[in-house]
Amino acid sequence: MTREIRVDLLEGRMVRDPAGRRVGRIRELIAEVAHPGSGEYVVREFHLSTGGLVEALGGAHLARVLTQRFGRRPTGLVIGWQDLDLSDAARPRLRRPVAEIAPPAKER
Amino acid sequence: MKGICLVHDVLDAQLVDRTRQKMGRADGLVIEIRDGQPPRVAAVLVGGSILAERVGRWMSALSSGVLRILHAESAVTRVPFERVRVIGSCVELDLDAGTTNALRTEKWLDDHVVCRIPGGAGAERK
Amino acid sequence: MKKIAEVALGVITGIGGFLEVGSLATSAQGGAEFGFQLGWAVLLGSVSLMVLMEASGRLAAVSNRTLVDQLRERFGIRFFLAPLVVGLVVSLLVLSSEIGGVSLALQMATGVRFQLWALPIAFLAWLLLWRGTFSLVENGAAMLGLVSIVFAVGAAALHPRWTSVGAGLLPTRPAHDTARYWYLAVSILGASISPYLYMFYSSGAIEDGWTTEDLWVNRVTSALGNIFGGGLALMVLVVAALVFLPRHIHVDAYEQMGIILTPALGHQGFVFFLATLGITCFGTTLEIALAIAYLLAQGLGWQWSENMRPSQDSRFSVTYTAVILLCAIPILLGVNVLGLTNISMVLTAASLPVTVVPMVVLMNDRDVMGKSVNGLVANLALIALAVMSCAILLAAFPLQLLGGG
Amino acid sequence: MRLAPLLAAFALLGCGGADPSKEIETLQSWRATIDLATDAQLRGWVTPRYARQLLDEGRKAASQGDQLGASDKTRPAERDSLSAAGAELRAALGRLERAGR
Repeated sequence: MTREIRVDLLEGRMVRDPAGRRVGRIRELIAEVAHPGSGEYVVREFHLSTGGLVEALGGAHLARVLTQRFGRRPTGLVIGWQDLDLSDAARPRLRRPVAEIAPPAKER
Repeated sequence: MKGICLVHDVLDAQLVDRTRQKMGRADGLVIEIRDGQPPRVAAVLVGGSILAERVGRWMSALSSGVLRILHAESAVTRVPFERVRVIGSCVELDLDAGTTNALRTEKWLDDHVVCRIPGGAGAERK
Repeated sequence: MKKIAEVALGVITGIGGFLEVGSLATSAQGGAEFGFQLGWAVLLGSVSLMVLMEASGRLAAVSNRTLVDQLRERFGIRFFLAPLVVGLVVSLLVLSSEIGGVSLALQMATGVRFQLWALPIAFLAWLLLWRGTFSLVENGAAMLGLVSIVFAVGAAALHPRWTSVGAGLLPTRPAHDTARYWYLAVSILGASISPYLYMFYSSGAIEDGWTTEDLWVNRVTSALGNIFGGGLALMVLVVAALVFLPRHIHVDAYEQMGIILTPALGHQGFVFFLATLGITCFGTTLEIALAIAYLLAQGLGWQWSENMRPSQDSRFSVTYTAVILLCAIPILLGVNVLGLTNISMVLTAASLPVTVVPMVVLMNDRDVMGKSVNGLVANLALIALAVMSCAILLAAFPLQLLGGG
Repeated sequence: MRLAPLLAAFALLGCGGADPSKEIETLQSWRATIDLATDAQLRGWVTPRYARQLLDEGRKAASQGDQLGASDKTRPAERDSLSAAGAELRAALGRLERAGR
C-alpha cells in the first residue's frame, strides 16, 4: 500500500514522541539513490530541529545558516526513515522514544 | 549524486528544461510512503495552487475563489523525480517545457497579448 | 579597456540613477526646513545604499542568482511572501510618483495639466521597454540623467560656507519641530535606500553576465556611483537651504521647485531643473517597472530578460506593461504627487528590514558565497544597517503621524 | 489589493486636523514663493506659462487659508493673523499677475 505526502507541507510540522511530547519540527529530508545506478531516490533521514524564535520567523534556512556561521550546527535530531510514523502526515510521530533513537546530530 | 537535501536543494529551486528554458519553481515535492520500505521521492510539483496551499489555508481559499470567478482551473505540473538531471543552482529536468502544463499561461499570454502588439513576436534576441 | 568602460558606465549609472523624484523632493524639503542640518541623512542614505548595492552585486556575480532568487530559494515561499508583497506595494507607489514627476515637469514646461501627460509618458516608457534592451535602458537613462549635475553647479554658484555644509554631515538635534525633523530624515533615507534599486542592480549583474572577475567592477561602481549620486542629492539640499530656508519657503508642491535654481543660474536654472526632474524620473520609471517585473518573474521562476523578445518571456513583458499602466492611473486621476512621493518614501524606508535582514544571512552563507562571504567590515556595516532598518520600521508610522503634515 | 486601504489610512494620518499656526506658515511660505517667482518673471528667468501655474497654486493656498479663517473653531487672534497672512499672499499674487502682463 502506498500513499503520497507533500514534502513542502511536511516541512515545519511538529513531531511528537510516542508519549505525545514535542520533539522538534521537521526541517530537512535527506534522500539518497535507492540502488546504485538507479535513478530512484528514497528518503533516508528526517532532520528535526528544536525550533527557536529565529526558526519560527525565518524558517529552517535562516536558522541553519545563522548557526552554521555563528555557532556551528543547530541543536537537532536525525531520525531514520523507519523511526518516523507518517500514517497521519499532519501529526508525525516517532515510533520509539527519543532516548532509544540515535544520538544527537553530529557536526558535519 | 550523494545525499540530497530535499528542502534545501530542491524545494523552491528554479526549474529549467533541457534547453535551459525557465519553467517555474519547485513549488511542491511529493514523496511516496510505502510499507516497510523507505519513502520514495516521487515528483516535483509546479503550480500556483500548490504554492497557495503552502502559504496557508486562507491563501488557498482565496486563490481557488479567484480561479472560480475566472472560470479557470489551476494548472499543476507534475514532473516525475526520475526526470531530474542536475541539482545545482537550478534544477535541470530532462524534458521539453513546451510539452508540459508549466508554460500554459506564458503561451496563452504570448498568443493572445504579446503577438498582437507590434514588436512582440520573434524568437531572436533584441 | 572594456572593463574601464564598464566602470565608467557604472559610475554614470550611479550619478544619473541616484536623483529621482524621491530624493529631489525630500532633499529639497529637508534643506528648506532645516538648512544643512539634515546632510547626515543624505550621507547615511548613500553609504547604506553603497553597502547594499555592493552586497547584492557580489551575491549575483558569485552565485549567478539574483537577490530575489536567493530570497525565495533560501527562505522558502512563506518567508518570501513578505519581500514580495512589500516590495510590490512600495515599488508600485514609487513608480506612480515617478510618472507623476515626469508629468509635472512637462506641465511646468508646457502649461498642459499633468494629468494629461500620464498616459503618453506611460506609453513611451512601455515602448522603450518593449523594443529596447537592458543596456539601452540602463545606459540611456544614466547618460541623460547626467543633466542633474546642474545641482552641483547651482550649489557652487551660491557660494555656501562649505564648513557649515560639512558640519551638517554629523547628526545633531534639531532646534525646532523634532518630529518633522526625524520624519524628513526617514524620508531622505527611504529616498536613497530603495529596495528596487538593489534588486534592479543584482538583476542587472545577471543581465550583463557578471562573474567573480567582475567583483572589482562591482566594488568601484557601487562606491563611486553612490559617492557622486549622494553628493548630488546633498547639493539639492544645499541649494534648498540657501534659496528656500532664508525666505521661509516650505516645499508644499512640486510647482514651487521650478524656481529653486533660478537665483543661482537664472533662466538656465529653470530649464535645467525641469530637464532634471523630467529625465531622471523617466529613467527611474523604466528601472522600477523592470524591477517589479524582475521581482515577480524571479520569485515565481518565469523566464525573464529585458534582452529577449517579449514573445520569449511573455509573462515578464506583460507584467511591466500592466504595471506601468496601473501606476499611470493615480496620476491620470490627479492625485497629489508630492503627497504620494512623501508617503512612498516613508513606506520604502519602513520596508527595508524584509530585504536587509535576510541579506545578512545570505552574505554569510559559504554555500552561496564561497570565498566571497562578507568580511568583518562588510558584516558590521550590513548588521548595523539591518538594525537601523528595524529601528526605522518602528519609527516610521509614528513619525508619519506626527511629522507628516 | 491591500494598497487602497493602506493609502487611505496614510492619507488620514497625513492630513490630520488643520492647525492655524501651520496654516499661517504655509501662507507665508507661498507668499515668499510668489515673490521669488515675480522676481524671476521680471528678469525673464521663468516662462509666463510657469508663472501662471504658480499663480493658480498660490490662489489655492490662499483660499484654503480663508476657509480655515472662517471656521468657528479658529480663535479670534489666530483668525486675525490668518487674514493678515492671506492678505499679504494676495498682494504678492497681484504683483506676480501684473509682472506677467
